[in-house]
Amino acid sequence: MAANQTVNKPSLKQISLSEETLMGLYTSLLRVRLLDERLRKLFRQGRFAGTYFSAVGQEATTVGPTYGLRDEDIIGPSHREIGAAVTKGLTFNEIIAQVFARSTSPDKGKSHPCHYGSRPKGVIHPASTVAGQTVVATGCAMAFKIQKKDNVAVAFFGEGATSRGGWHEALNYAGVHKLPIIYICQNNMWAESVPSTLQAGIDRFADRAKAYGFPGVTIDGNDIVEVYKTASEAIARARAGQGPTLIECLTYRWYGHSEIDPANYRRPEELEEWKKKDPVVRAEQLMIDLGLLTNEKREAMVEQITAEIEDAIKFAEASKYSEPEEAYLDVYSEKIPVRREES
Amino acid sequence: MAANQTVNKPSLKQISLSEETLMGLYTSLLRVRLLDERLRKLFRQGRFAGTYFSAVGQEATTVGPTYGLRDEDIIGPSHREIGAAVTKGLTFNEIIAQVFARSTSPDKGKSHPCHYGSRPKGVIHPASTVAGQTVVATGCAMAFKIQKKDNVAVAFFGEGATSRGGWHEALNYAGVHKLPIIYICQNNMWAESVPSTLQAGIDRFADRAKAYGFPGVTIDGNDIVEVYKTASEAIARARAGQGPTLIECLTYRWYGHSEIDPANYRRPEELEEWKKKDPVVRAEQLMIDLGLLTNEKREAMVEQITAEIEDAIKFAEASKYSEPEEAYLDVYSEKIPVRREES
Amino acid sequence: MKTTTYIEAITEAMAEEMARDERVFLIGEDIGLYGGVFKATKGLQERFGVDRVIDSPISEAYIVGGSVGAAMVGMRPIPEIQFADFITPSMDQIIQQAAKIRYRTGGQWTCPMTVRVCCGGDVGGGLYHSQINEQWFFSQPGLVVLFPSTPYDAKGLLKSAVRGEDPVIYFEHKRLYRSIKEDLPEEDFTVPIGKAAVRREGKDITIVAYGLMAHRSIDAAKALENEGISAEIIDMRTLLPWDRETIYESIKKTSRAVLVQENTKTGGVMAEVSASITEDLFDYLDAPVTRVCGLDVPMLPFAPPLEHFFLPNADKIVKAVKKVMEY
Amino acid sequence: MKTTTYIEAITEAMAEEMARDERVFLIGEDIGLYGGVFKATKGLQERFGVDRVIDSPISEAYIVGGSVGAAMVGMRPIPEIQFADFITPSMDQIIQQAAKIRYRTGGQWTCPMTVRVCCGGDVGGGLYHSQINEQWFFSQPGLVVLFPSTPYDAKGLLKSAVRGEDPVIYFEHKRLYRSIKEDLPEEDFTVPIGKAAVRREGKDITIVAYGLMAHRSIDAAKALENEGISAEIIDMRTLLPWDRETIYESIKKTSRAVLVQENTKTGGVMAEVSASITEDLFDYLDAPVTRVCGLDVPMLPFAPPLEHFFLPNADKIVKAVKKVMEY
Ligand SMILES: Cc1ncc(C[n+]2csc(CCOP(=O)(O)OP(=O)(O)O)c2C)c(N)n1
Ligand SMILES: Cc1ncc(C[n+]2csc(CCOP(=O)(O)OP(=O)(O)O)c2C)c(N)n1
Ligand SMILES: [Mg+2]
Ligand SMILES: [Mg+2]
Repeated sequence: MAANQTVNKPSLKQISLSEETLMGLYTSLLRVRLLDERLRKLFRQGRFAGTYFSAVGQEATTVGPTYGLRDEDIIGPSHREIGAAVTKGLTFNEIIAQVFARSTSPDKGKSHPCHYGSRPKGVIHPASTVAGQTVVATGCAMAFKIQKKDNVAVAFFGEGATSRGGWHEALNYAGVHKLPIIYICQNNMWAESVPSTLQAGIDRFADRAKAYGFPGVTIDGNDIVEVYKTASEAIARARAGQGPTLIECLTYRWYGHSEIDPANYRRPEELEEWKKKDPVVRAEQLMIDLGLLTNEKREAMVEQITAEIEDAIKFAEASKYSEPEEAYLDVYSEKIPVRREES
Repeated sequence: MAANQTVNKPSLKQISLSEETLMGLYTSLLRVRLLDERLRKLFRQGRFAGTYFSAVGQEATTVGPTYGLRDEDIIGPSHREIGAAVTKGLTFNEIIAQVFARSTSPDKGKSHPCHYGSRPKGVIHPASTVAGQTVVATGCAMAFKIQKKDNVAVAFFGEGATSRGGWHEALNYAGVHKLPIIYICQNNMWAESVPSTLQAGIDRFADRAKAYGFPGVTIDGNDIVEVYKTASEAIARARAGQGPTLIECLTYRWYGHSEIDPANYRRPEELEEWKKKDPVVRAEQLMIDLGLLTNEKREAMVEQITAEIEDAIKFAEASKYSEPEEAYLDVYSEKIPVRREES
Repeated sequence: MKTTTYIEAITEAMAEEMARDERVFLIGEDIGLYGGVFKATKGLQERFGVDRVIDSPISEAYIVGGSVGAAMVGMRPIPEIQFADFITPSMDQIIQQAAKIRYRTGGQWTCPMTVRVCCGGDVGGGLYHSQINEQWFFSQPGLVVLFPSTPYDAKGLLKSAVRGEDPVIYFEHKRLYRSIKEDLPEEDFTVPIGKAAVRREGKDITIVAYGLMAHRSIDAAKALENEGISAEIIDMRTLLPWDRETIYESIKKTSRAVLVQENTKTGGVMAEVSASITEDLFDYLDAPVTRVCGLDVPMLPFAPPLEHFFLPNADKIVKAVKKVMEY
Repeated sequence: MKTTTYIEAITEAMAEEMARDERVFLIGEDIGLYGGVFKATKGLQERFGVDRVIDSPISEAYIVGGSVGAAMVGMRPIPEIQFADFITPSMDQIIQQAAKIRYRTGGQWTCPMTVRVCCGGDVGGGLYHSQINEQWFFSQPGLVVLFPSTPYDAKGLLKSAVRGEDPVIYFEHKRLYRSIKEDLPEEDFTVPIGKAAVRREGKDITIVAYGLMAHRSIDAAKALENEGISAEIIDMRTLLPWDRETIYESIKKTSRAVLVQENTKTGGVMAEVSASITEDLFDYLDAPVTRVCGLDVPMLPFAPPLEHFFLPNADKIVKAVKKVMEY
């Protein structure tokens, strides 16, 4: 490859990120991609129930803003943020036990396969209402401000979520009180079958920040370096008490809204265009160009991650479902009794 | 007064409004002011129950956008839009019967003294939820578009209402579909006791239109000519299928949020400043300067309007309350029976 | 006659009403080209155009609130709530606007709107794709609440709703969409609002249910027959205003009642039915009116054993009936 | 001991809890300098600062949803809903977030939050300043629903709520704010969640009520005494989970029950109480459990004759009791 190293190649200095950070980001992207593709397959094979929301194609938008957060920082994800969950520290065991709805899952099988969360890792288990966790994560940021902590909250949502009233109320509040929160809009052009042109009368969803008095920027969401740097700066500003940022990441989901959606409403060429901008391939190329990765190293990484995933699948499939009676648990704290039906 | 007619005086041509329009606007302002002050007094005398939301000081913001609308155009008011109700054609009898909650009121005493409305006149009787009628009025505009009618809807609300989720959802929808609707934000600097600085992290509420892709303008809400002209242009654009406009009218309410609020949270100087910009006095001065009004004519108008108001008070006080059993009426159409308790 | 599934009956009702009345239009998420997440609106946008089958932004408050406004100026909107779980953001528009517009305006304004709400469990939907919240609307005078269990009723009640003058919350149970078929007349028909259906005559006990539970109750009745117990099954169909006469008639005959409800027990519709029966028919009762309901935990947990444990089913109904018969 | 009104008891509970626990904070509309539209938070912003007594924008969804988030990371928020009528825009946050956060996360996250909701009629508030919507929350497992009727309970229950680990909907009745006074101990006290109070002992009939209706029931009991009928009055205080033991104890003794509810009858809390009594105590009953409730029309019309006609009162309760006694 040495012959290819011309002056046009990027250097670490130009990028101004450390080797460690770049490798960390790339590793996260790869882990997320491999896990996501594997889960898709599992679902299609009927190995788990419910449905599955793939985020393949969007990985940089969730890995970038999450990488390097503290456990005490809180993320408020939606349904398509497996990348954020993995990067924030959920284990494959936790995630796969979740999709299999087993008792070993963080939610013990109560909620839904795609509702990954973890209190120790600072990941709110989502409720399904679109933009629900945008509101709740803003409340976490409000608490950090009252507590005078320099933690931040990061809320993830699609461009479709910006149409919701709760979303507006949260961002408005964050603007008034300059809360330590970063809003990551993954504009993947579609909300289920509805194109972004029917979602809002504007071209740039980042413009919505103008209604709240804090910065909004639109970036290439498939460029992990741009996403990471933009988010890091916003996070630093938030920690310093300088308020929220709305970051619109332009991206695209490769597959259907969920695995049961053939996504016939899209033009095939649109997908082909976006596949050329694959965020994982682009990161890979960058790493190779920087001399931080070789094909061999990559293969070894794939092999190791794949093995981890297969172990986690075994773990999950070997795990039991919660017992029927456990339906009565975790409704209230112990102080409040739950009424059980005679059986 | 002839000696005062210097070149600095406005001319009808400069203003480019007809005599008739100017007199119509002025008459509406005067009718609204006199009625509002009279109702305040009635409430303070304990002559009617509930409460009263005075809009004295804000008259131009409601009269301007309403003047000249058709009966089929719909307005969606909130709690402080007596001016719009009067200008759109509700009679003093209707309004005063409403504040007295009598059976002769359009709502038959069911809702609340300040919820003036009339179907024949195209005024939605408000529900109290702030921004409630913004959503509903947007739905009226949606219907006009489907029906291919060139009617418009005009929604009135305070700056406080712009914090509500429903408000956002409505304006977002209107932006996508370029609905024939005009949004009039009466920014009177306060939402009950909360200053506009705690309501939003922006200086100009008109900027919120940037999130929806249609024009937003901020104007002097106490200048009837500016309000009327700005609204008329927006209405013309809406009728022509060119979509919504958000008009922020800077104004001030002279009295408390309602008559039971002493408004201690405001600085007295703030009120004094704004009293100098009294929209009725300014309109009066303009009319005098234009030679369309004299003090004698004004007095005669006041006398006549006052007499009308006093007649309406008599009418209302002579009207009966609805009979107790009428509580069962108008829950459903006749097809659906209401269950009555034995008595 | 044409064999029609529950969901096809809904689609047909909309198509026919749209064809006969240009005031009827649809608004909701993914209802256009996509035809709705369950395909209830399949083909309707192609047929009636984008102005009458509107793909809304994700804005439940607007979907309902905008429909209220449209209804007030002469339209007949059928807004769709994709899952009952997501009706919460539109509560204000339903309760404060739709339900009260006639009342608060002395009858001047009305709201002929039919909110279609896709609901119900036993589909592996978990906490946020299984909910039913009929009890909130059931307790709001001014609303009509419908809950069909058969293709015939689904079609006939939807038509009655669209042709009516009142705001209607129309629950459709996703478990029934494709599992229930029936031969429907080719000609136009409606099913009256406010009338329950006797699904099966019986003399020993009255079982009252609606939605999916009407079917579970019929299964239970079949099993009970083998044990010599003759159960009369009443399907409420309209929840508000509910049909006291039909239910009371039956109980006067059987003297015993079991009430079946899929939703969480406490504060549900069947509490009202039970309380009313007691108030009005105390002397007729030979045993306590007994409910079989979803558990008093959030409706409903995802994992199959938990979902199964939560939901009422034929076994649980049979058991309750026997207990009441032995009383 | 200190003579304290119902609203003062609420203010004191908040002040004392804020003083003893810095995690407690308030958020709501006009609660700061203004002290709340009814003055329940008077003086608290001066004392505890703008960070802990927050004047919110008009954003009920955020007021509640933001509080949920704050509670999840260690705070003890007390959001205020200015009027129960305006709780509708926050339904999603209450039902889908607060009530289910513990359940949906296998107990990992919790939501110790107390939503204060100012509610109730008989104040000339009309359709949009009189509502109570306790039934929506009563039917949602995961929530605690409180409804005090006395200054002692108002203070003690609010403290229990704030110190607890569960999301609480705390209804305070605006008609009671200044009309009810009581001597309260100077020292700290709490009232346990889940326990009803016997307000008056009696042997002939049990009257169950809460909120303003607890007082109307006591008035009725006094009137009944003159006619030789001894009524036991039970004030539920906690609606969810409600105290079966205390109510059942009483009915086992009296064999008769009248249930009083201010809200619209159909689908209300008392439907559940009635249905449960019938299910569990059928053999004890000498007469049908009978409800006295608000009418089945939107709660509630403004004009005084209409408001009066809508609301239950002592006369209506007396009448119902006599009818049950004569059964
Ligand atoms: C309030 C609400 N309405 C509808 C849904 C159903 N739904 C789930 S995801 C989705 C589309 C979301 O689009 P977007 O926010 O752009 O996120 P994406 O799926 O593209 O990642 C919809 C409509 C929901 N979960 N919540
Ligand atoms: C959803 C909702 N929350 C709270 C209230 C109580 N409330 C009535 S008017 C008002 C202030 C409104 O302020 P703004 O929109 O600026 O209008 P203004 O009163 O200044 O004309 C409030 C908080 C309400 N009616 N609805
Ligand atoms: Mg999207
Ligand atoms: Mg204002």
